[in-house]
Amino acid sequence: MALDTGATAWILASTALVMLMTPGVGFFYGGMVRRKNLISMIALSFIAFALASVQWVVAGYSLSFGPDIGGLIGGLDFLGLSGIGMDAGEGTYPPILFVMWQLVFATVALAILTSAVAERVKLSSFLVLGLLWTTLVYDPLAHWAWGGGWAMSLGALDFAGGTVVHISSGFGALALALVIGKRVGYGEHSFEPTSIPITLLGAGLLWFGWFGFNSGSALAADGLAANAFLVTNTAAAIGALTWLAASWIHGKPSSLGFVSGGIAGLVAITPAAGYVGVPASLAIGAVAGLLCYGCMLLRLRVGFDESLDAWAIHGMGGLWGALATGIFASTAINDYPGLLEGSTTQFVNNLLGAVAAVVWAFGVTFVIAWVIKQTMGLRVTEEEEYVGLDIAQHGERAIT
Amino acid sequence: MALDTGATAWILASTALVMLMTPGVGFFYGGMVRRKNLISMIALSFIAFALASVQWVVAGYSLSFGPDIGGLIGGLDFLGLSGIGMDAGEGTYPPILFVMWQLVFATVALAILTSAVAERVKLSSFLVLGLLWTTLVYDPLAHWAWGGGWAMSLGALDFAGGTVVHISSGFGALALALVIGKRVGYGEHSFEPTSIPITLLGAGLLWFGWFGFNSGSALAADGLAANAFLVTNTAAAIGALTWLAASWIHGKPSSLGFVSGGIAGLVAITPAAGYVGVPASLAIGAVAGLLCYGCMLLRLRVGFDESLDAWAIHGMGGLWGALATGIFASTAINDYPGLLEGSTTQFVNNLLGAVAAVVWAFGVTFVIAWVIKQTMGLRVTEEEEYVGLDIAQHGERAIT
Amino acid sequence: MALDTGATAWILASTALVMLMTPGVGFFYGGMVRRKNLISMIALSFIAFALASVQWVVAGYSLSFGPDIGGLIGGLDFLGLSGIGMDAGEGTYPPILFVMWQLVFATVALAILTSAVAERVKLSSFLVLGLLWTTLVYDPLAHWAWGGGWAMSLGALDFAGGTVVHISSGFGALALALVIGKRVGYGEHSFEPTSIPITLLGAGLLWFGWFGFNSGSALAADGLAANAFLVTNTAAAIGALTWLAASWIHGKPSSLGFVSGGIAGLVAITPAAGYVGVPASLAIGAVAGLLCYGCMLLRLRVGFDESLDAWAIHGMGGLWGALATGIFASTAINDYPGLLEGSTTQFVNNLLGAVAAVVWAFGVTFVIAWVIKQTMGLRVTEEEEYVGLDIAQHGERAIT
Amino acid sequence: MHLVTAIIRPERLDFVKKALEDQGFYGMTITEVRGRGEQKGIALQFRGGTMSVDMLPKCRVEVAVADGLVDTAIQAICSAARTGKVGDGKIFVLPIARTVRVRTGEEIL
Amino acid sequence: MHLVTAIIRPERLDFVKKALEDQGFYGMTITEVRGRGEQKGIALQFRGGTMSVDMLPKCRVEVAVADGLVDTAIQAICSAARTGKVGDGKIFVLPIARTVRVRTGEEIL
Amino acid sequence: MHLVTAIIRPERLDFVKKALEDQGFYGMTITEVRGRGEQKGIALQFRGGTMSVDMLPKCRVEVAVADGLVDTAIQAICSAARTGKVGDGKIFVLPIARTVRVRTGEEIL
Ligand SMILES: Nc1ncnc2c1ncn2[C@@H]1O[C@H](COP(=O)(O)OP(=O)(O)O)[C@@H](O)[C@H]1O
Ligand SMILES: Nc1ncnc2c1ncn2[C@@H]1O[C@H](COP(=O)(O)OP(=O)(O)O)[C@@H](O)[C@H]1O
Ligand SMILES: Nc1ncnc2c1ncn2[C@@H]1O[C@H](COP(=O)(O)OP(=O)(O)O)[C@@H](O)[C@H]1O
Repeated sequence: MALDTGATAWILASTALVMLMTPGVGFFYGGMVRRKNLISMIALSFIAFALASVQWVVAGYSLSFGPDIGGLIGGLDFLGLSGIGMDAGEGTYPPILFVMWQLVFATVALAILTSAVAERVKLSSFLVLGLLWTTLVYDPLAHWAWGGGWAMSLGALDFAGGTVVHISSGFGALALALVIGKRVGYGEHSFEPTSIPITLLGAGLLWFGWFGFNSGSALAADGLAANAFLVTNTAAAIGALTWLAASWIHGKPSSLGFVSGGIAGLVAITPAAGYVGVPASLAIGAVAGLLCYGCMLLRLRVGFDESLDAWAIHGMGGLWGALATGIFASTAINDYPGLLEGSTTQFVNNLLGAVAAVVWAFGVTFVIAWVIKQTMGLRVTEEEEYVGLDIAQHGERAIT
Repeated sequence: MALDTGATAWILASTALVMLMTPGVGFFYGGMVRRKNLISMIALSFIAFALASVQWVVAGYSLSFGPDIGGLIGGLDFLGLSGIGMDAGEGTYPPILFVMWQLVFATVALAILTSAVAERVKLSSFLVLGLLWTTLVYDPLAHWAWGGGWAMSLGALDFAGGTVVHISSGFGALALALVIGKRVGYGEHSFEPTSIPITLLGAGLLWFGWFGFNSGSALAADGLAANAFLVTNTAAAIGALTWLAASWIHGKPSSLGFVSGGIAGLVAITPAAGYVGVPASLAIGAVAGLLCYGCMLLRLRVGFDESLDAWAIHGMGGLWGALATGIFASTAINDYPGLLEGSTTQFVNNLLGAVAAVVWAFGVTFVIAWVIKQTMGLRVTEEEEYVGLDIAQHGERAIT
Repeated sequence: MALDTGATAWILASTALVMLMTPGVGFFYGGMVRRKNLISMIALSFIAFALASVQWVVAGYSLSFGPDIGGLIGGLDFLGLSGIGMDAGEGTYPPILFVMWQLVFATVALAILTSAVAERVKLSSFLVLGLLWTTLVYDPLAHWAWGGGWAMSLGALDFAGGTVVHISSGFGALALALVIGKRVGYGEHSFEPTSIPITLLGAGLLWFGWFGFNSGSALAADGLAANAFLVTNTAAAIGALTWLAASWIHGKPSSLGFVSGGIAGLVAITPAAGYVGVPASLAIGAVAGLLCYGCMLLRLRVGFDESLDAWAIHGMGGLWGALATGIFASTAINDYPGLLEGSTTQFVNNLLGAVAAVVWAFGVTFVIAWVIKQTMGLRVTEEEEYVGLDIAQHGERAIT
Repeated sequence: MHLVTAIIRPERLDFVKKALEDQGFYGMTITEVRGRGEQKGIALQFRGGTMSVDMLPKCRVEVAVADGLVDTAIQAICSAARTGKVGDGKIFVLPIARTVRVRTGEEIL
Repeated sequence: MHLVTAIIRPERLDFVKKALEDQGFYGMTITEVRGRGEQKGIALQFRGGTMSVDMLPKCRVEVAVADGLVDTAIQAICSAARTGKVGDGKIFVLPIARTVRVRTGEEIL
Repeated sequence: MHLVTAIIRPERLDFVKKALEDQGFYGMTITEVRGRGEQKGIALQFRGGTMSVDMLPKCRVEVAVADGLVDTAIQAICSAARTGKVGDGKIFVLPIARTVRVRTGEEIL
């Protein structure tokens, strides 16, 4: 093999698409918070992007994809990207492109995590938290699944990051929200979202970028990439429709529910996109829409203020996706048979990979957050929270 | 021939670009309606996207591209995409990619149609309407022009969907607006657009996505794709400038007019993009800007509430584009000579294709809409219309 | 060599990405002006896009890339694109694609320039100004650096337009703002930005599109494109973080500052993206963030109303980038050694190229603007300025 | 002087403006408000949660008029704002103790 | 009649509405305002420049009530809007000279 | 007490705030409004249609002041809001029957 310019072109384009997801996350969440925190919410995603970008070229890539150390973490051989070449050599695309490609996954995971601290986080603390999280939670998980770590050796499948990106950020968000605590007034008075249209814009950008996320993960411009593209869209569409239907039964079918269902479908198909066909994607997406809707209701019933529902959608959607990959993986699409084709092993492997990721993401995030809380503090003062983070943290106002 | 990874990469990227047009349509129209219907208007495009996506993989693709039945419709051989492979075989790109590629055309057509029922449609009725429309109007038209139907056999040219997407949705919108009737208060008091900047955002996304629409329709990464890209942009630019000029004469040159002219140019060049060169694109775009502006004035004079002007811009722009393709098609660009190169046949074929599409789109849409109106009803109650669809249909508010 | 479909695919996709930067500029600046000028500010970018698009296919391409005349300008051989083929011939991509590719650079430069006349320009005057500017300022600079002009012969390096796009528009903006004069009330009362979230949206689109800008400038889908992609992102990220840090010291770290720093980094890496590696990009971006922040403070201290800071960010960032390219260019990335690898020549060449561009852009823009001011006038009346350009020039309002 | 304060339907604003103009009232101030009268509330939903929004957009039109012209203003507003359905609005007439023109600082009577 | 005009915290609006309903006051008009009382201002920054924003969002609730019910309305608002911290707001009671129902044109007393 | 209600140019708001502060008036409420006085209307266009918009953005500043301080407040506002051109605004002084502090429920005189 040698440089395949078509594959390279698609990876380049996909990288750009995935990059747009990070602002997309910002707008998606930004529209849901109160007006006084709109800028803050969007800015957190932008800052997450820059922070994880720098961390990645300095150390993150090496920790994730450096020579394996005990199945757990990559070595520091590629610190500062030393030794990563521009020449494809035996590969079909330049190694340096793989660095950039993986970078945008690390950034979007951190962006999703910001939802857990919405409307109450101290900016300085988030910078520290983000740096620690991407290093101690994301990088190991990326190594396990894709960088030659134990999960990869075991054979757990994660095509485009259901475990690495979504379980990590979703269960991380759960831990983080537990540690930081609910917003002042949560449960007492209602919190109106500042702008559903902004959320819809974010959702549109996410859906768009997700094609790069999943299809680009084929790292080729071929039938596998095309199939991933199609199943991604199908799972999203059916997920959106099932959430719409379910929420219609409970009351009015909100557009926010519709796009939440779409994202639930996108999350769930992420680990499976390279292993399943269209019929399976309908099943995966439909279950995701219903399951994540149910998880959100559960969270609401419990009265837990993880209100942008990263856990319900990314965490549980990612978990379902990991299991679904083990169930529906088909040799008609790729080399791996799943449970339905009789391979219990694949299912168990995926289960193990996912559960380990859940535990690691939850546990390590909890510890990081707890330590920061005890030392520099995680939250702004109650007065600042009242005034809103836009003014308190950024000195800006969303609407003059 | 065999898999061309470059072509595949460009089709993948183009598919993503075209997908973004559907939210683009939502924002474009959303900005023009009253604030109380902003979310509804955007959501209708998102819902159209999901609905047509699922219909397409289940049956739409087969109806459009299944084995031809009497020149009118495709057979059901590909129901649920059975038998569509990932392997390019003799082709230059994977067949499954073609499914996905065509899917995004079906979705955007339905999204454009939503404009006709703006601010008054019942969501449940739209779901039924959308399903019927994409099946009974869009799929046959796609089959006629591209799937081996009579228009294709005849030799009517439609490079990227001037007939299939724009005439269908534009004349469909005309019929639909006739059946559903004008909004309460239309003609009595003024309806202020909620946000021109949101419309400009939509227009920007549309213009961006249209490069995928037209250039991607080359289904190759070559000179034809490049030419399509360039003529697309040129027609849009000149269309925008001529509408600006024409409206300046009538009063103030609004930014809404400017982008409407751009879209008129984009619509008109759509069927022609693979057959004409840059000078012709200047003519096509300039005429489109003026013609569609005139059609809008006509609609206003008649006092007809098809107020987002899908008919004036997509319908009439598409019709002009179909004729223009017959006029300007040049062998310097592709194999087909047009009227200017002496081929009356080409012009007549395109005329026939376009007129048939006009009749089919108008007629069938009218019948579908009428039947729904008589059975489940098309509109919300007058009280709901007064409160606005955001609250009445979705339980949401655009601005808190 | 012959047509490389992968390279072609990436150039096609990159062209679309760069195109999106023009609306991006509109939203970026639009969010910063007062509400009464929001539509006008966005519209100016859209209009710049259409205007430069038409000029480019008619004459601009020929002036820039026609046969060299005395090192200064291209000949008129390609007027109306006559003789530009669709066939790649000996090249790796179609010549007509290069026309379209270069077009989007010309448009974004003009869009950046609009910032200098924000909230006070007469639309008709801008149309004339834009046409003259793109013809007399942009086209010659493009010819010098890329079209076979003297700077190219000399060996001044400008990978993706640090000089051609950013110095030209940044120093052009400086001259233009001098001629048009400050807004009524500037320095007396405060001017609140209408919407930081809109600015963040613009910034997100810019960052996204910039990957096409810089990576696409490799005109290939290879390691060089990948490296350009990565260094672009790295410089942007570190630029954003350094501006954030610097502004934090001065007060609150605004999100506007953060994205301004990101754009400063993007500007500065633009000329260097094909010649430097990741470590150098960290240095280039970090310096850009600090330098441009300092230039903005300087402008503020002087009380000069070039308030969207095209000069501080694009002008000075572009100048720094040109010099930085001469300093950090590395043979490990491309064939050119910079100052750090001992080549004083390269640094001097780049210095000459940049200084000449500064002088030309400033001088010619000044003259054009001055002539227009003396003849048809540049500004709206004071009353129109008070009412705002949205109503006065477009008959529209941003918020009902 | 009195401040005639009318809460009306936004879509009737143009008519009210016109009617006031016809009676020679040019100066006025408009505020976007939300209100409820006899109209029932509507329950909104946010991702499964519920919030109640029963406040529909209205326009507040304020016109300062000389004491003798209050009736004229009320009548102009009423006839232009009326649709005959619930939600047409209310007019509150507030007494003004003093009125001053900022530009000149002079008192207006 | 009197126009009971309360400037309250936006997040207490639902409670105030409820409290007024409980006392039989259905009609009301709400305006988004910004205000400051004893609260200190906050300095904002715009790309290095500074602007001062000390006006926090508040809700103005206006309820026209018959003269004998002013106290009831005040009490309902006070108890529902109160958090006990600075910024809870103020109530201004303005005399209304006349009240008219637009739909019917009739005077309300 | 009186409610001094000034309709001013938005760009003069900072000056008015400052001038009021200088006189010891801290509490105030601000509303974004649109208004017209002697200024002429402007016709807007929506895709060929026309709509008339003659309402320019203004700020309403409300300051409740003790009876003896009304003149001071008026003067502070006038001098700070004045540009000398049409559109500078109007001040309406409304009598307040009662004022209540929500936090404490106490009556303010
Ligand atoms: N008692 C009141 N106090 C304050 N505002 C009121 C009151 N009653 C009505 N309004 C305002 O007038 C608007 C229209 O009132 P509504 O009662 O619906 O009209 P109608 O008198 O025709 O029933 C309401 O939305 C509200 O803003
Ligand atoms: N003198 C005043 N004039 C006009 N509005 C006032 C005045 N005092 C307070 N307000 C309004 O009431 C709101 C709350 O007032 P504040 O003084 O903070 O409450 P508290 O009385 O508990 O100290 C302010 O934001 C402002 O809108
Ligand atoms: N009669 C009036 N009733 C209500 N508001 C008024 C009246 N006259 C003026 N205003 C308000 O004051 C603002 C400025 O008034 P304007 O007449 O332009 O100032 P000037 O007194 O300098 O001519 C208007 O935009 C409007 O909001």
